[in-house]
Amino acid sequence: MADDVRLLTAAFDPAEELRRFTAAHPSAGGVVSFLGQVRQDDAVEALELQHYGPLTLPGMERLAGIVHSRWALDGILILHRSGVMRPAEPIVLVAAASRHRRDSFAAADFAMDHLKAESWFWKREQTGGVWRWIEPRPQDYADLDRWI
Amino acid sequence: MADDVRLLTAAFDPAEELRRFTAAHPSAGGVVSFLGQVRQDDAVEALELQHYGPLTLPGMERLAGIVHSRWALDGILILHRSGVMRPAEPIVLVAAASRHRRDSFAAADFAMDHLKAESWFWKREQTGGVWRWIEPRPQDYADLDRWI
Amino acid sequence: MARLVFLGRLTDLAGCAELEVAPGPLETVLAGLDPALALALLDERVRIALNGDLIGDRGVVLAAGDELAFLPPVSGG
Amino acid sequence: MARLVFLGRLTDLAGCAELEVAPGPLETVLAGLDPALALALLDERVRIALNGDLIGDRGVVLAAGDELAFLPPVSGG
Repeated sequence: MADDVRLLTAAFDPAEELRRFTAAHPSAGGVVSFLGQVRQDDAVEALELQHYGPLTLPGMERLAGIVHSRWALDGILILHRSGVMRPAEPIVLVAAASRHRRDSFAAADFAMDHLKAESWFWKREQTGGVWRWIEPRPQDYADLDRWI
Repeated sequence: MADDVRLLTAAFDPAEELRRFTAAHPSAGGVVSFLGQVRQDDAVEALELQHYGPLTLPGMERLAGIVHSRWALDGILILHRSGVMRPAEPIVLVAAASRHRRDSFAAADFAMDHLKAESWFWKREQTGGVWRWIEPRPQDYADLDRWI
Repeated sequence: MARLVFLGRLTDLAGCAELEVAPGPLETVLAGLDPALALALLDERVRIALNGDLIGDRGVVLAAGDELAFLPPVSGG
Repeated sequence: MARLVFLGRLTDLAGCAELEVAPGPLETVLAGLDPALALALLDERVRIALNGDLIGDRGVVLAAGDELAFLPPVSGG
Protein backbone atom coordinates (compact mmCIF):
# COMPACT_ATOMS: atom_id res chain seq x y z
CA MET A 1 0.00 0.00 0.00
CA ALA A 2 1.66 3.18 -1.20
CA ASP A 3 -0.66 5.47 0.75
CA ASP A 4 0.46 8.04 3.30
CA VAL A 5 -2.26 9.37 5.60
CA ARG A 6 -1.41 11.52 8.60
CA LEU A 7 -3.18 13.74 11.12
CA LEU A 8 -0.72 16.45 12.16
CA THR A 9 -0.82 18.54 15.30
CA ALA A 10 2.02 20.88 14.30
CA ALA A 11 2.89 22.94 11.22
CA PHE A 12 4.17 21.03 8.19
CA ASP A 13 6.03 21.94 4.99
CA PRO A 14 3.84 21.10 1.97
CA ALA A 15 6.67 21.58 -0.55
CA GLU A 16 8.90 19.06 1.23
CA GLU A 17 6.05 16.60 1.67
CA LEU A 18 5.25 16.85 -2.03
CA ARG A 19 8.90 16.39 -2.97
CA ARG A 20 9.05 13.22 -0.86
CA PHE A 21 5.76 11.88 -2.26
CA THR A 22 6.83 12.54 -5.86
CA ALA A 23 10.23 10.92 -5.28
CA ALA A 24 8.46 7.86 -3.86
CA HIS A 25 6.53 7.41 -7.12
CA PRO A 26 9.04 7.72 -9.96
CA SER A 27 6.96 5.54 -12.25
CA ALA A 28 3.97 7.88 -12.06
CA GLY A 29 3.74 10.16 -15.05
CA GLY A 30 1.80 12.75 -13.08
CA VAL A 31 1.15 14.02 -9.58
CA VAL A 32 -1.85 16.23 -8.79
CA SER A 33 -1.91 18.03 -5.47
CA PHE A 34 -4.26 20.26 -3.55
CA LEU A 35 -2.96 22.50 -0.80
CA GLY A 36 -5.42 24.32 1.42
CA GLN A 37 -4.11 27.14 3.57
CA VAL A 38 -5.56 29.70 5.98
CA ARG A 39 -6.40 32.77 3.90
CA GLN A 40 -4.41 35.83 4.78
CA ASP A 41 -6.68 38.66 3.71
CA ASP A 42 -9.78 37.72 5.67
CA ALA A 43 -10.54 39.30 9.00
CA VAL A 44 -9.80 35.87 10.48
CA GLU A 45 -6.86 36.00 12.90
CA ALA A 46 -6.64 32.29 13.59
CA LEU A 47 -8.38 29.06 12.80
CA GLU A 48 -8.66 26.02 15.04
CA LEU A 49 -9.50 22.52 13.97
CA GLN A 50 -10.55 20.05 16.59
CA HIS A 51 -10.50 16.31 15.95
CA TYR A 52 -11.66 13.22 17.83
CA GLY A 53 -8.85 10.66 18.10
CA PRO A 54 -10.83 7.43 17.71
CA LEU A 55 -12.66 8.61 14.58
CA THR A 56 -10.75 11.28 12.65
CA LEU A 57 -7.62 9.49 11.44
CA PRO A 58 -9.41 6.16 10.86
CA GLY A 59 -11.93 8.04 8.71
CA MET A 60 -9.12 9.63 6.66
CA GLU A 61 -7.50 6.22 6.17
CA ARG A 62 -10.80 4.74 5.05
CA LEU A 63 -11.19 7.58 2.54
CA ALA A 64 -7.70 6.93 1.16
CA GLY A 65 -8.63 3.28 0.66
CA ILE A 66 -11.81 4.21 -1.22
CA VAL A 67 -9.95 6.66 -3.46
CA HIS A 68 -7.20 4.16 -4.15
CA SER A 69 -9.69 1.46 -5.15
CA ARG A 70 -11.70 3.81 -7.37
CA TRP A 71 -8.86 5.10 -9.58
CA ALA A 72 -5.68 3.59 -10.99
CA LEU A 73 -3.19 5.26 -8.66
CA ASP A 74 0.42 4.68 -7.77
CA GLY A 75 -0.22 6.29 -4.41
CA ILE A 76 -2.18 8.85 -2.46
CA LEU A 77 -1.11 11.34 0.22
CA ILE A 78 -3.55 12.86 2.71
CA LEU A 79 -2.17 15.21 5.38
CA HIS A 80 -4.50 17.22 7.60
CA ARG A 81 -3.73 19.60 10.42
CA SER A 82 -5.47 19.74 13.76
CA GLY A 83 -5.00 22.54 16.31
CA VAL A 84 -4.57 26.29 15.95
CA MET A 85 -3.33 27.74 12.64
CA ARG A 86 -2.44 31.30 11.62
CA PRO A 87 -3.03 32.97 8.22
CA ALA A 88 -0.97 31.45 5.36
CA GLU A 89 -0.37 28.26 7.37
CA PRO A 90 -1.18 25.02 5.52
CA ILE A 91 -4.28 23.12 6.63
CA VAL A 92 -4.51 20.18 4.25
CA LEU A 93 -2.40 18.60 1.52
CA VAL A 94 -3.80 15.91 -0.77
CA ALA A 95 -1.78 14.42 -3.61
CA ALA A 96 -2.38 11.59 -6.04
CA ALA A 97 0.21 9.95 -8.29
CA SER A 98 -0.81 7.99 -11.36
CA ARG A 99 0.31 6.88 -14.78
CA HIS A 100 -2.41 8.89 -16.52
CA ARG A 101 -3.17 12.37 -15.30
CA ARG A 102 -6.95 12.07 -15.53
CA ASP A 103 -6.90 9.57 -12.63
CA SER A 104 -4.84 11.88 -10.40
CA PHE A 105 -7.05 14.89 -11.05
CA ALA A 106 -10.25 12.98 -10.26
CA ALA A 107 -8.77 11.25 -7.21
CA ALA A 108 -7.51 14.48 -5.62
CA ASP A 109 -10.76 16.30 -6.37
CA PHE A 110 -12.87 13.45 -4.91
CA ALA A 111 -10.65 13.18 -1.84
CA MET A 112 -10.97 16.91 -1.12
CA ASP A 113 -14.76 16.94 -1.49
CA HIS A 114 -15.08 14.03 0.93
CA LEU A 115 -12.48 15.30 3.37
CA LYS A 116 -14.24 18.66 3.58
CA ALA A 117 -17.77 17.36 3.93
CA GLU A 118 -17.32 14.16 5.91
CA SER A 119 -14.14 14.20 7.98
CA TRP A 120 -14.44 14.44 11.73
CA PHE A 121 -13.12 17.98 12.18
CA TRP A 122 -14.77 20.84 13.99
CA LYS A 123 -13.62 24.30 13.03
CA ARG A 124 -13.68 27.64 14.77
CA GLU A 125 -12.33 30.99 13.67
CA GLN A 126 -11.03 33.91 15.67
CA THR A 127 -12.14 37.36 14.48
CA GLY A 128 -11.59 40.50 16.53
CA GLY A 129 -10.35 38.31 19.36
CA VAL A 130 -13.60 36.32 19.46
CA TRP A 131 -13.79 32.61 18.60
CA ARG A 132 -16.80 31.39 16.63
CA TRP A 133 -17.67 27.81 15.62
CA ILE A 134 -18.28 27.21 11.90
CA GLU A 135 -21.42 25.39 10.83
CA PRO A 136 -21.53 23.15 7.74
CA ARG A 137 -22.44 24.82 4.43
CA PRO A 138 -24.94 23.39 1.88
CA GLN A 139 -22.14 23.66 -0.74
CA ASP A 140 -20.22 20.86 0.99
CA TYR A 141 -23.06 18.42 0.44
CA ALA A 142 -23.59 19.64 -3.13
CA ASP A 143 -19.90 18.87 -3.81
CA LEU A 144 -20.48 15.27 -2.77
CA ASP A 145 -23.42 14.86 -5.12
CA ARG A 146 -21.02 15.28 -8.05
CA TRP A 147 -19.62 11.80 -7.38
CA ILE A 148 -22.82 9.78 -7.08
CA MET B 1 -1.17 39.99 -13.69
CA ALA B 2 -0.14 37.36 -11.18
CA ASP B 3 0.76 34.79 -13.81
CA ASP B 4 4.15 33.12 -14.14
CA VAL B 5 4.83 31.37 -17.45
CA ARG B 6 8.28 30.08 -18.33
CA LEU B 7 9.92 27.82 -20.91
CA LEU B 8 12.92 26.20 -19.24
CA THR B 9 15.95 24.68 -20.96
CA ALA B 10 17.47 23.22 -17.78
CA ALA B 11 16.20 21.08 -14.90
CA PHE B 12 13.99 22.79 -12.31
CA ASP B 13 12.84 22.03 -8.77
CA PRO B 14 9.03 21.70 -8.72
CA ALA B 15 8.81 21.72 -4.91
CA GLU B 16 10.65 25.04 -4.66
CA GLU B 17 8.64 26.55 -7.52
CA LEU B 18 5.42 25.51 -5.80
CA ARG B 19 6.60 26.93 -2.48
CA ARG B 20 7.31 30.26 -4.16
CA PHE B 21 3.99 30.29 -6.01
CA THR B 22 2.02 29.46 -2.86
CA ALA B 23 3.85 32.11 -0.84
CA ALA B 24 3.02 34.66 -3.56
CA HIS B 25 -0.70 33.99 -3.11
CA PRO B 26 -1.40 34.04 0.64
CA SER B 27 -5.01 35.08 0.11
CA ALA B 28 -5.80 32.00 -1.97
CA GLY B 29 -7.54 29.33 0.05
CA GLY B 30 -6.30 26.60 -2.25
CA VAL B 31 -3.57 25.74 -4.72
CA VAL B 32 -3.96 22.87 -7.19
CA SER B 33 -0.88 21.66 -9.01
CA PHE B 34 -0.02 19.13 -11.67
CA LEU B 35 3.52 17.85 -12.02
CA GLY B 36 4.43 15.72 -15.02
CA GLN B 37 7.69 13.82 -14.90
CA VAL B 38 9.54 11.34 -17.12
CA ARG B 39 8.39 7.88 -16.02
CA GLN B 40 11.15 5.76 -14.54
CA ASP B 41 9.93 2.23 -15.18
CA ASP B 42 9.43 2.43 -18.92
CA ALA B 43 12.08 1.22 -21.32
CA VAL B 44 12.57 4.89 -22.17
CA GLU B 45 16.11 6.05 -21.42
CA ALA B 46 15.62 9.70 -22.23
CA LEU B 47 13.04 12.09 -23.59
CA GLU B 48 13.66 15.18 -25.66
CA LEU B 49 11.29 18.05 -26.18
CA GLN B 50 11.97 20.44 -29.01
CA HIS B 51 10.35 23.88 -29.15
CA TYR B 52 10.21 26.70 -31.68
CA GLY B 53 11.19 30.01 -30.09
CA PRO B 54 8.80 32.37 -31.88
CA LEU B 55 5.73 30.22 -31.14
CA THR B 56 6.13 28.03 -28.05
CA LEU B 57 6.39 30.50 -25.18
CA PRO B 58 3.92 33.00 -26.71
CA GLY B 59 1.44 30.10 -27.03
CA MET B 60 1.91 29.18 -23.36
CA GLU B 61 1.39 32.82 -22.34
CA ARG B 62 -1.77 33.01 -24.42
CA LEU B 63 -3.06 29.84 -22.73
CA ALA B 64 -2.38 31.33 -19.27
CA GLY B 65 -4.40 34.38 -20.25
CA ILE B 66 -7.34 32.24 -21.40
CA VAL B 67 -7.27 30.17 -18.21
CA HIS B 68 -7.05 33.28 -16.05
CA SER B 69 -10.03 34.88 -17.77
CA ARG B 70 -12.14 31.72 -17.59
CA TRP B 71 -11.87 31.04 -13.84
CA ALA B 72 -11.66 33.22 -10.73
CA LEU B 73 -7.96 32.78 -9.99
CA ASP B 74 -5.46 34.59 -7.83
CA GLY B 75 -2.72 33.36 -10.16
CA ILE B 76 -1.51 30.66 -12.47
CA LEU B 77 1.92 29.07 -12.93
CA ILE B 78 2.95 27.27 -16.13
CA LEU B 79 6.49 25.89 -16.35
CA HIS B 80 7.53 23.62 -19.22
CA ARG B 81 10.87 22.04 -20.01
CA SER B 82 12.51 21.87 -23.39
CA GLY B 83 15.61 19.78 -24.16
CA VAL B 84 16.74 16.34 -23.04
CA MET B 85 15.33 14.86 -19.81
CA ARG B 86 16.13 11.65 -17.94
CA PRO B 87 13.69 9.38 -16.04
CA ALA B 88 12.15 11.01 -12.93
CA GLU B 89 13.05 14.49 -14.19
CA PRO B 90 10.18 17.00 -14.16
CA ILE B 91 8.71 18.01 -17.53
CA VAL B 92 5.85 20.32 -16.68
CA LEU B 93 4.43 22.05 -13.63
CA VAL B 94 1.06 23.79 -13.70
CA ALA B 95 -0.47 25.38 -10.62
CA ALA B 96 -3.56 27.49 -10.00
CA ALA B 97 -4.36 29.48 -6.87
CA SER B 98 -7.89 30.54 -6.05
CA ARG B 99 -10.24 31.41 -3.25
CA HIS B 100 -12.49 28.42 -3.98
CA ARG B 101 -10.90 25.09 -4.78
CA ARG B 102 -13.27 24.17 -7.61
CA ASP B 103 -11.77 26.98 -9.74
CA SER B 104 -8.20 25.80 -9.17
CA PHE B 105 -8.99 22.20 -10.03
CA ALA B 106 -10.76 23.12 -13.26
CA ALA B 107 -8.11 25.66 -14.28
CA ALA B 108 -5.19 23.25 -13.79
CA ASP B 109 -7.03 20.44 -15.56
CA PHE B 110 -7.95 22.68 -18.52
CA ALA B 111 -4.42 24.09 -18.75
CA MET B 112 -2.90 20.60 -18.86
CA ASP B 113 -5.28 19.35 -21.56
CA HIS B 114 -4.49 22.33 -23.75
CA LEU B 115 -0.76 22.32 -23.05
CA LYS B 116 -0.56 18.66 -24.02
CA ALA B 117 -2.65 18.84 -27.15
CA GLU B 118 -1.86 22.28 -28.51
CA SER B 119 1.52 23.53 -27.33
CA TRP B 120 4.33 23.78 -29.83
CA PHE B 121 6.50 20.92 -28.55
CA TRP B 122 7.84 17.99 -30.50
CA LYS B 123 8.82 14.94 -28.49
CA ARG B 124 11.16 12.06 -29.11
CA GLU B 125 12.10 9.16 -26.87
CA GLN B 126 15.27 7.13 -26.64
CA THR B 127 14.80 3.37 -26.22
CA GLY B 128 17.66 0.91 -26.57
CA GLY B 129 19.86 3.77 -27.72
CA VAL B 130 17.51 4.65 -30.59
CA TRP B 131 15.60 7.94 -30.79
CA ARG B 132 12.02 7.85 -32.07
CA TRP B 133 9.64 10.80 -32.68
CA ILE B 134 6.25 10.59 -30.92
CA GLU B 135 3.10 11.17 -32.96
CA PRO B 136 -0.03 12.78 -31.48
CA ARG B 137 -2.58 10.42 -29.90
CA PRO B 138 -6.36 10.63 -30.46
CA GLN B 139 -6.75 10.85 -26.65
CA ASP B 140 -5.20 14.32 -26.67
CA TYR B 141 -7.95 15.67 -28.91
CA ALA B 142 -10.64 13.82 -26.92
CA ASP B 143 -9.34 15.58 -23.78
CA LEU B 144 -9.95 18.95 -25.43
CA ASP B 145 -13.53 18.07 -26.31
CA ARG B 146 -14.33 17.98 -22.58
CA TRP B 147 -14.09 21.79 -22.46
CA ILE B 148 -16.24 22.77 -25.44
CA MET C 1 -16.51 6.30 36.43
CA ALA C 2 -17.44 6.83 32.76
CA ARG C 3 -16.42 9.76 30.57
CA LEU C 4 -18.41 12.09 28.32
CA VAL C 5 -16.48 13.84 25.51
CA PHE C 6 -17.80 17.04 23.91
CA LEU C 7 -16.70 18.15 20.43
CA GLY C 8 -17.03 21.44 18.57
CA ARG C 9 -19.49 23.97 19.94
CA LEU C 10 -20.56 21.43 22.58
CA THR C 11 -17.18 21.98 24.26
CA ASP C 12 -18.12 25.62 24.85
CA LEU C 13 -21.63 24.75 25.98
CA ALA C 14 -20.31 22.17 28.44
CA GLY C 15 -17.52 24.46 29.56
CA CYS C 16 -15.09 21.55 29.22
CA ALA C 17 -13.95 18.96 26.69
CA GLU C 18 -14.50 15.97 28.94
CA LEU C 19 -16.62 15.18 31.98
CA GLU C 20 -16.38 12.26 34.41
CA VAL C 21 -19.82 10.86 35.23
CA ALA C 22 -21.19 7.95 37.25
CA PRO C 23 -21.93 4.86 35.12
CA GLY C 24 -25.57 4.13 34.31
CA PRO C 25 -28.23 4.66 31.63
CA LEU C 26 -27.54 7.64 29.36
CA GLU C 27 -30.86 9.24 30.21
CA THR C 28 -29.96 9.19 33.91
CA VAL C 29 -26.53 10.67 33.13
CA LEU C 30 -28.09 13.46 31.05
CA ALA C 31 -30.65 14.22 33.78
CA GLY C 32 -27.73 15.10 36.04
CA LEU C 33 -26.34 17.72 33.64
CA ASP C 34 -27.22 21.37 33.03
CA PRO C 35 -30.60 21.28 31.21
CA ALA C 36 -29.39 23.46 28.29
CA LEU C 37 -26.42 21.13 27.75
CA ALA C 38 -28.61 18.01 28.06
CA LEU C 39 -30.99 19.43 25.45
CA ALA C 40 -28.12 20.16 23.02
CA LEU C 41 -26.78 16.62 23.49
CA LEU C 42 -30.18 15.18 22.58
CA ASP C 43 -30.26 17.12 19.25
CA GLU C 44 -30.68 14.41 16.62
CA ARG C 45 -28.00 16.01 14.41
CA VAL C 46 -25.51 15.27 17.20
CA ARG C 47 -24.10 11.78 16.61
CA ILE C 48 -22.68 9.68 19.41
CA ALA C 49 -19.74 7.29 19.57
CA LEU C 50 -19.24 4.73 22.34
CA ASN C 51 -15.59 3.87 22.88
CA GLY C 52 -14.76 5.13 19.40
CA ASP C 53 -17.59 3.45 17.49
CA LEU C 54 -20.55 5.40 16.16
CA ILE C 55 -23.82 4.09 17.57
CA GLY C 56 -27.36 4.93 16.55
CA ASP C 57 -29.17 4.02 19.74
CA ARG C 58 -29.26 6.53 22.60
CA GLY C 59 -30.66 3.91 24.95
CA VAL C 60 -27.08 3.04 25.92
CA VAL C 61 -26.04 2.15 29.48
CA LEU C 62 -22.57 3.43 30.39
CA ALA C 63 -20.27 0.99 32.19
CA ALA C 64 -17.24 2.01 34.24
CA GLY C 65 -14.41 3.06 31.88
CA ASP C 66 -16.71 3.76 28.92
CA GLU C 67 -16.14 6.87 26.79
CA LEU C 68 -19.18 8.42 25.14
CA ALA C 69 -18.47 11.18 22.61
CA PHE C 70 -21.00 13.75 21.36
CA LEU C 71 -20.28 14.80 17.78
CA PRO C 72 -22.10 17.80 16.29
CA PRO C 73 -22.18 18.18 12.48
CA VAL C 74 -18.67 18.62 11.08
CA SER C 75 -17.70 22.04 9.78
CA GLY C 76 -16.82 21.25 6.18
CA GLY C 77 -15.52 23.92 3.80
CA MET D 1 19.65 34.39 -48.12
CA ALA D 2 16.47 33.08 -46.43
CA ARG D 3 16.26 30.32 -43.83
CA LEU D 4 14.14 27.17 -43.57
CA VAL D 5 13.59 25.72 -40.07
CA PHE D 6 12.60 22.07 -39.60
CA LEU D 7 10.90 20.86 -36.41
CA GLY D 8 10.28 17.40 -35.00
CA ARG D 9 10.74 14.45 -37.36
CA LEU D 10 11.40 16.89 -40.21
CA THR D 11 14.76 17.67 -38.58
CA ASP D 12 15.81 14.05 -39.10
CA LEU D 13 14.43 13.94 -42.63
CA ALA D 14 16.27 17.15 -43.57
CA GLY D 15 19.41 16.04 -41.76
CA CYS D 16 19.60 19.48 -40.14
CA ALA D 17 17.50 21.88 -38.07
CA GLU D 18 18.02 24.86 -40.38
CA LEU D 19 18.91 25.38 -44.00
CA GLU D 20 20.03 28.55 -45.83
CA VAL D 21 18.29 28.92 -49.19
CA ALA D 22 18.18 31.51 -51.94
CA PRO D 23 15.16 33.85 -51.67
CA GLY D 24 12.29 33.28 -54.08
CA PRO D 25 8.89 31.59 -54.37
CA LEU D 26 8.44 28.65 -51.95
CA GLU D 27 7.72 26.24 -54.79
CA THR D 28 11.07 27.11 -56.40
CA VAL D 29 12.84 26.67 -53.05
CA LEU D 30 11.22 23.26 -52.52
CA ALA D 31 12.11 22.14 -56.04
CA GLY D 32 15.77 22.58 -55.09
CA LEU D 33 15.49 20.19 -52.11
CA ASP D 34 15.68 16.41 -51.84
CA PRO D 35 12.34 15.18 -53.28
CA ALA D 36 11.43 13.05 -50.20
CA LEU D 37 11.96 16.11 -47.96
CA ALA D 38 10.01 18.39 -50.31
CA LEU D 39 7.11 15.92 -50.28
CA ALA D 40 7.08 15.79 -46.48
CA LEU D 41 7.10 19.60 -46.28
CA LEU D 42 4.06 19.74 -48.54
CA ASP D 43 2.06 17.40 -46.24
CA GLU D 44 -1.04 19.42 -45.35
CA ARG D 45 -0.73 18.43 -41.66
CA VAL D 46 2.56 20.34 -41.61
CA ARG D 47 1.84 23.97 -40.70
CA ILE D 48 4.15 26.79 -41.70
CA ALA D 49 5.19 29.97 -39.91
CA LEU D 50 6.79 32.95 -41.65
CA ASN D 51 9.01 34.99 -39.32
CA GLY D 52 7.18 33.54 -36.31
CA ASP D 53 3.61 33.95 -37.58
CA LEU D 54 1.52 31.00 -38.70
CA ILE D 55 0.37 31.40 -42.31
CA GLY D 56 -2.13 29.35 -44.26
CA ASP D 57 -0.97 30.12 -47.79
CA ARG D 58 1.93 28.15 -49.26
CA GLY D 59 2.17 30.51 -52.19
CA VAL D 60 4.64 32.60 -50.21
CA VAL D 61 7.68 34.29 -51.73
CA LEU D 62 10.72 34.31 -49.46
CA ALA D 63 12.65 37.56 -49.17
CA ALA D 64 16.23 37.87 -47.97
CA GLY D 65 16.32 37.42 -44.17
CA ASP D 66 12.98 35.60 -43.97
CA GLU D 67 12.63 32.57 -41.71
CA LEU D 68 10.12 29.92 -42.77
CA ALA D 69 9.43 27.16 -40.20
CA PHE D 70 7.84 23.80 -40.99
CA LEU D 71 5.81 22.49 -38.02
CA PRO D 72 4.57 18.90 -38.04
CA PRO D 73 1.71 17.95 -35.66
CA VAL D 74 2.76 18.43 -32.02
CA SER D 75 3.34 15.31 -29.97
CA GLY D 76 0.81 15.78 -27.17
CA GLY D 77 0.45 13.37 -24.25
